[in-house]
Amino acid sequence: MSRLIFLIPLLPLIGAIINGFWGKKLSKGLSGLIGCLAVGLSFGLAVYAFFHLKTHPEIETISYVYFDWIKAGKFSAPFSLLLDPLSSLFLLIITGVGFLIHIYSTGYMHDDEGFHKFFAYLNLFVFFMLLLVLGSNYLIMFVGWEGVGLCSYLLIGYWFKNIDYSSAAKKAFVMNRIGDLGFLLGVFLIYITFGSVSYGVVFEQAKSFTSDEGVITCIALLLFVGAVGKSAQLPLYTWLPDAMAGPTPVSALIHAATMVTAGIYMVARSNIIYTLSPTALSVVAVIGIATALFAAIIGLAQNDIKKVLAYSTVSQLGYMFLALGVGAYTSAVFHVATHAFFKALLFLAAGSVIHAMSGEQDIRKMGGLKKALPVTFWVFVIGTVAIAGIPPFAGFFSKDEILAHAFASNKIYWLFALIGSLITAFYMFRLLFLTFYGKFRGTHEQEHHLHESPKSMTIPLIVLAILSTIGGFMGLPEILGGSHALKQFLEPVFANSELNMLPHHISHSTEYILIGLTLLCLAVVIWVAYNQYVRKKDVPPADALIVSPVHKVVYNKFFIDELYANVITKPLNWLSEKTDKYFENGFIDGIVNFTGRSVVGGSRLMRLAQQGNVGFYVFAMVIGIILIFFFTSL
Amino acid sequence: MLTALLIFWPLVAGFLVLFSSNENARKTAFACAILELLIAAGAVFAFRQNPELLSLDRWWIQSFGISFNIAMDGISLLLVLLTVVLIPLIILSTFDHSYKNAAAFYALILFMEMALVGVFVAMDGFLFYIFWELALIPIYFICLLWGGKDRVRITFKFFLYTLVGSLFMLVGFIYLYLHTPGRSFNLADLYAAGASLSAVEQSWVFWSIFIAFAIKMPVFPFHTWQPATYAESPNAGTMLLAGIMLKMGLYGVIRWLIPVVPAGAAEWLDVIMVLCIIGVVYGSCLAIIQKDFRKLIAYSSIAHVGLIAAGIFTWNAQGLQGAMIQMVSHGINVVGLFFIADIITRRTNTRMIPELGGIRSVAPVFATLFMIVMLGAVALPFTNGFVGEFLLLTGVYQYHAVAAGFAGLTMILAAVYMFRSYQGVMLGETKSVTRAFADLNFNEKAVLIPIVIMVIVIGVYPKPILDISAPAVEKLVSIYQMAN
Amino acid sequence: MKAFISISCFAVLGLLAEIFGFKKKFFTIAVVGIIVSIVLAVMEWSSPWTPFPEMIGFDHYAIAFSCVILVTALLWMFMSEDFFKNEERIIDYTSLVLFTVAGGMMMTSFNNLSILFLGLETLSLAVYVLAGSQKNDLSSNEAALKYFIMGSFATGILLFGIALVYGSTGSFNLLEIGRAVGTATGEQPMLLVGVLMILIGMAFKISAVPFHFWAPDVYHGAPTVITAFMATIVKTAAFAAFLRLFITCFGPLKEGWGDVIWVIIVLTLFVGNIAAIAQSSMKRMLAYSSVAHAGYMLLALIALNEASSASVLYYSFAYSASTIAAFTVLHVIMSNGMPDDISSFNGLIKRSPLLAIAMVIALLSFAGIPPTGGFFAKYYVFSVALKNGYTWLVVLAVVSSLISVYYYFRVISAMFVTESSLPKPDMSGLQKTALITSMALVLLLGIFPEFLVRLL
Amino acid sequence: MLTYAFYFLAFLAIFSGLMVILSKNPVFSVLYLIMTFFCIAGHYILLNAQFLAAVHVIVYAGAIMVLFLYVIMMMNLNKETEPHKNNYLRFAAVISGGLLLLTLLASLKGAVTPLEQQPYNADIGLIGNLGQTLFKEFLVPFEVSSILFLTAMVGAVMLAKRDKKEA
Amino acid sequence: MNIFQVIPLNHYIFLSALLFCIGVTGVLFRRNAIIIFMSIELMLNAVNLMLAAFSTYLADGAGQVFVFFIMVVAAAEVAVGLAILMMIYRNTNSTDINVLNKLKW
Repeated sequence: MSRLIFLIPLLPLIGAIINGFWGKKLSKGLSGLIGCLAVGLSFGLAVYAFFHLKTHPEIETISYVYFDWIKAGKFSAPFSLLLDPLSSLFLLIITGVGFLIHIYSTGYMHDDEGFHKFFAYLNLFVFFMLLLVLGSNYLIMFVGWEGVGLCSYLLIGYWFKNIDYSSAAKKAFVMNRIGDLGFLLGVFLIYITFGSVSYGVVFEQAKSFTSDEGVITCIALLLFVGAVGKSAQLPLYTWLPDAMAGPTPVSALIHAATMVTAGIYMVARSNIIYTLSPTALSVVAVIGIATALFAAIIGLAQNDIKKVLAYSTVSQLGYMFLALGVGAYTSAVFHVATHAFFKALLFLAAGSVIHAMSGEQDIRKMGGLKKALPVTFWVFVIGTVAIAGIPPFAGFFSKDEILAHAFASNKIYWLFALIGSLITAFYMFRLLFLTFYGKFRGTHEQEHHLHESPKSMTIPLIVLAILSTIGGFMGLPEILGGSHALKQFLEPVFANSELNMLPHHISHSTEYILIGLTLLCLAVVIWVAYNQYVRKKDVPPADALIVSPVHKVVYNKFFIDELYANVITKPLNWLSEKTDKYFENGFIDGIVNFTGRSVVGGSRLMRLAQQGNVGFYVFAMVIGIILIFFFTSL
Repeated sequence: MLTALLIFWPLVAGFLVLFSSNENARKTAFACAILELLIAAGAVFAFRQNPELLSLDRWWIQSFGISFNIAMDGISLLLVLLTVVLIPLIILSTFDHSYKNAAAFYALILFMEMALVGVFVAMDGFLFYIFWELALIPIYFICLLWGGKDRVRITFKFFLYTLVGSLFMLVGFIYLYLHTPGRSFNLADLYAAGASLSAVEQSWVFWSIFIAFAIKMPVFPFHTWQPATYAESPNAGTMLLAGIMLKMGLYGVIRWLIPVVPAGAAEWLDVIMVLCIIGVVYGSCLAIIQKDFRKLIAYSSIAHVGLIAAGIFTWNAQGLQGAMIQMVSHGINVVGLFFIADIITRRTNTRMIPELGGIRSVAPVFATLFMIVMLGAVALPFTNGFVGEFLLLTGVYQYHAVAAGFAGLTMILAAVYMFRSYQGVMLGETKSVTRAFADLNFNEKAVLIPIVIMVIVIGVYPKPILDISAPAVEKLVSIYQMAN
Repeated sequence: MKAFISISCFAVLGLLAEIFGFKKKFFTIAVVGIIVSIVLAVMEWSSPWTPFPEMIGFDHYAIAFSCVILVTALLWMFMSEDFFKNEERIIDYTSLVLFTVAGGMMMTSFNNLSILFLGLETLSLAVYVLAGSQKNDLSSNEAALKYFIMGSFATGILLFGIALVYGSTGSFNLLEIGRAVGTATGEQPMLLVGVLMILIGMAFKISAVPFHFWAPDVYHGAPTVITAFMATIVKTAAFAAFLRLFITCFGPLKEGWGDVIWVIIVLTLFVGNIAAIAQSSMKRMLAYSSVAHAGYMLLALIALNEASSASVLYYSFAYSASTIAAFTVLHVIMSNGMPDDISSFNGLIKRSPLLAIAMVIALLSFAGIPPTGGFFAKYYVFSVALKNGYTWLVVLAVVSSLISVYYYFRVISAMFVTESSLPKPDMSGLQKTALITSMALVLLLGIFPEFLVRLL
Repeated sequence: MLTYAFYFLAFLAIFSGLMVILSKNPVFSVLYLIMTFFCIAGHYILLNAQFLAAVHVIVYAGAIMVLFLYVIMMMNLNKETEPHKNNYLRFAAVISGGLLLLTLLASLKGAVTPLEQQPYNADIGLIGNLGQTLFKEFLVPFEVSSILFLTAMVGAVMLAKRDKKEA
Repeated sequence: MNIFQVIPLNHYIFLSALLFCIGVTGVLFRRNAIIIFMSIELMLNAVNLMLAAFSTYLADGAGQVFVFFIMVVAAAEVAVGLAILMMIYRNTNSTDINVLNKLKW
């Protein structure tokens, strides 16, 4: 039975293969059906697996070794899969949300000529993500890790005729690769330290290490570099906003169900290692909180509906890392789940808006869509409320848990996190208001064309909206009368870490105060946003009219992309070109050619010695004789 | 006997082709190469039964202790397989070209095959050297006669460069030979002779032999012949050079250098590692800025080979196994890439990336296959490149973490130059030269699809390949550990 | 010994031919004579017949080298068939050639310095004349004059050396000289000077730098076939003599002359190979290459161990065979009215594949690339020199042989790459035979060197 | 007495040798060369090599020099037609000749025959003795020198005679 | 009384060397081929003298026999040399060795 785990990732792969190779011959309907079915069946299996684990708490993990994948000397990395509560939860998110996105795509992409290709990529994406979470060793995880990078490349650059889009795709891949290198080095160090890359062996042995040993910190940090790349944290986050180049369902998939959560999964999976290294944990926390705040600030000034959402993702991922960094692994995973719901919802809703606006993404040209797109509007509201953290929507529970843990760990974390979440609330409501309230600011043609999206798109939206609404209850905390089902379910995975963690406990009363404070601030912020964008009908100025330098800097994302271009890309190109010209062709090859030329030149000179007069020849001969005698008689 | 057949059949076949008509030459050559592939399949079978079946030891020049000693262990077998698999593909890849004097062209390819197989199976130093040099002659003529504009100068440079190395290698071998107890060129005797030398002598011998291999691979800074040669040679020549011939150098290090003078290798390990890793970064950086697609592949090849060499020099099981599989993978990938370059050049008459673009929208099959081969080259997991690169980096990491860090930059840089070139060539809007770009025809598919299948199959299930070379690698590692 | 007698008799027979009027058949007779001599020489292998061991000893060394000379002579006769077309001179040419071969055989087999001297002079005088045999051609005249003046000058030096050696050892007999040298104690300036002068005389004959100046001019000016003759037979004989003398007699004195030879070798290798690069005349280029090859062969001499003679034997044979092949091609091209220039080789592969392939094989052999005889020859002398610890010398030799590749391959690319509208050269059957045989020899020597290696 | 004879003959030989190369007129050179030969013959007699002396005079003075003279006359060279080498070259020639002598002498100085001094034997120079050596020990070289002569003869004739066509 | 009681062998060696060097100088000094030939004869004679001296001092006849061979060779050489000279003279009307310097480089 347990060997059948492989079916879960295999089904999407089969879907990808069918659509990839024979998709052209299939009708669009069939193609979409195959794509959705592959993920849907996979989802079914994941549900089955989830309940299997749930009902058999005595089975902590199910794993199966299929074949030796890479084996050399003592190194061995079998192709084996592992199912435990953590991976089964991720399976549900991936396949579940993924399934909805697939269905949505059948509507969204209906007019695209590369329909089958799109589904092939989507399925492949899901496949690699499933592999990532199902692998029972770091190498299989790395396969998925890189695989999703590839799929993100394929999907971001889906409209390949646009060279900017393909550049964005390339950027995503390369940035990811930077992280992947860190990850890979971490894997090497794991192998050197533990003699294996299998989770079982590694975690078992890790227990024997004392806290904060250098090598453990190194491993943790190297792996974290991978996570930074994949989950778009500072300083490797710039690819994610650019990744908006892909079709909107892709963004939803990348941001919600796959890809970016990989970093969280990895850290959560390696929780024992991180727990052993407080240093690494603080790094994780600091990067997380910094990213959360930084991305949120950028999000304030963006006018592209997808960009705003993108920065919100970066920011939310920062929260998750903050949670991981303070040792609240469960909270992080919890936030992954709720974030998956509302972020998928938001993206798909945004997609619906864009669909309606015939591709327009600038919120300055929207407004007043409430009436034209009622379903979209309502789900978008739910999403916004959820991300802002208003009870009882999903985001509230997970985010509040993180804030509480941050508070317990370090008050400064908490403060920044709070500020970040307020900013988030502000720009999300700004987005909501600008898009759906006020008057329509687009062209006449667009206005005429406005329409609600088809069923295939709205149904997933509704499902996601429901999930965003109730999703938080799976982790209903004790103080609110729940039992935190999620925590109990994930208990076996984090058990060892929690033994090692110093318990951060804050009293229930403090927790109530914090919640109250947070909600109060939120209310103020939302009111401010409402005041500015609905009542004052303020619209962000056109790009050229931005005067305030602060605004300019924020609008231009702190010029980080330009910074990277000027500090890394351009100097590297410049250096390579100069190297090519002066060192490669000038120096090394110059030496080689010079040797050749000097020999030829020497030859031209030397032949002159043969000057034709026999007298001279005899003379040379005599000189030779004299020299010989001279030197031998010395 | 089977091994001898593997060596001599291409020779016979070469003459058959040479004396056939120009029209039939390519078909004859292809058939002969396929037959060679079948013989090699037989050899694999025999290898499974008993590797001894594949060895043959007869005196050749007895008074010099030179014997016609051929045998195959896993390492040899793997490279022979690579050779016999790639040669038919290379021949097939030329089907859309019409070469002048085709009979001579294909005959030279088959002669080349003979020499290459010989290099990989020779277990006698002198025999190895002979085949080593023999391999140079056909490729020289292939490049000289069917190459590009500047071919005379460039092929000559290539020839002389490689000859520099090999003559010093000969001196090194003679030196070792003179220190064998029974005056013999037998591999085992040379190992014994090498081990009996002092560390200083070993260093000298090490360098004299290493130069040859370093130039052939090529390792930075002995590489300047390579990009120009790859760019100017006819496509089949480049494929032979990059796909198989540079493996001679790597193979040489494994078989004829490190086990022979272990102390010398240990002495210079750090220097060599630095060179190899510089090569990785340097080759990648220069690949990034190349506008000529073939030169880009050439520089990428320098980077890849640098990594393989680094892995070999770490001399642990992971590094060596990684090197073995990466040699195979690199051979496959680079042949694929050069064939892709050839297809593009043939249709558009340019290999300059900035002049190209948008091919994907007119040739989707081509785009897909190109993508997969490229992924192999950037070592994406589940492609063949990854298995090798991962093991190599594991090996290098055991040598030094920082070395692995720098060597690992290849992952990033390879992604940069490969994706950049893919973007430049395939993506974007079509341009005037690419507008009428026809998708692949049958012959081209017949070359690329097997390559793509190998890329994926080896990536997903490399075990058969790793298993072939594993015992031989273990043995070599133990020799080295005993010596040092 | 029988071979020597027979070749001399055939040469004398030639002088009678004029009287008895079988001039026209004499070319054939000479060929038969050479073949007979080869057979006789081979038959003597197992039981050498040496009636005058004091003077001339046809031991294995001598027979082997004589065979090389005779076989080369045979091939040479085939290749230069048209040289003997001139009815008026056929006898002169043929008997001079046979006399030269006889002189060469003396040089391989002498046991006494007088035989060496006489053999050397027989050979030299005949070659002086042959070099000048195009009587109306100024180049040929110049070659003969230069060769003669320098040759007789070198003879004087050689004789001075012989006299000094005689003075210090009291004998002309090699064995006795060897004995005297071996037993002599203390400083022996006179002996050493004598040895050095002999060395210089011999170095002149083999055209080692700085005594090589005659070679490029003479090779260039002499008729092509005679150039081939000089590059093969004369060189082989000179080397055989040089080595025989030094192995038997002067080994113990190596301390005195070793360094001189060392320097001479380095100079020879580099001057020969570098100067050849800038040549456009093929003959001149091959002349310089011949100078350089003397340098490689000297490596075996300086090592002076038990393998030296075998290696020089092998080298001379391989080199002679390749040279014959190369010169046959050149001769065919030139006798088809094309000038002695690299450009005459342009596009040869299209015009005459056989010639081009033969030339490639010859050039590869010169450059020392397997599977040709030239490769194994180089390998052999390198290993001989390395055995005695001349590592740096071998390294320099390797470097110089890399330089040599430059000019050899220039010819190859001319033949294969450059287009040309020159006519197709044609050749006679015998020339074809010579070409194919020498090609086959070069390859066979490269692939199965064992036979020759084991002779000595 | 012998000492004086030696020095006298030596001086004369050197002087006439120098004059051979210094005389502007080739005929004088020939004559000086003949003189040198006679001096050397004198030395031979001093050395008790009478037969050698006789042969020497006959061969050199009688045959070789006549040949020289004959050629000079035939070419009508008995004038000072020779263009001079420029003085630098002459200077260099003398210098290098002198240097050669110097190095030779330097190398040979202190040269003593390593063999023990043989008892004086006045007979070796006699015909009988030489004949024994020549025809017993040196029979082969003697025979071989006939080949040499034949070669020289064929060669010289071939080169020197006019071709029929030209005539 | 015999010669080597009054004249040491060295004197003969030096005398021969001197004559030899005069011959060498002559070859270098002159451009007339005939004179050069004569200088070469002088060199050979120096050798002859030395051989004769050795022969006497060593009481060995071989040295003198060798002188005969040198004479043989000298005669033959002169014959060939003069033949070459005549051939050249016919073509160039000169015996100057530097007239013929077309072959160079």
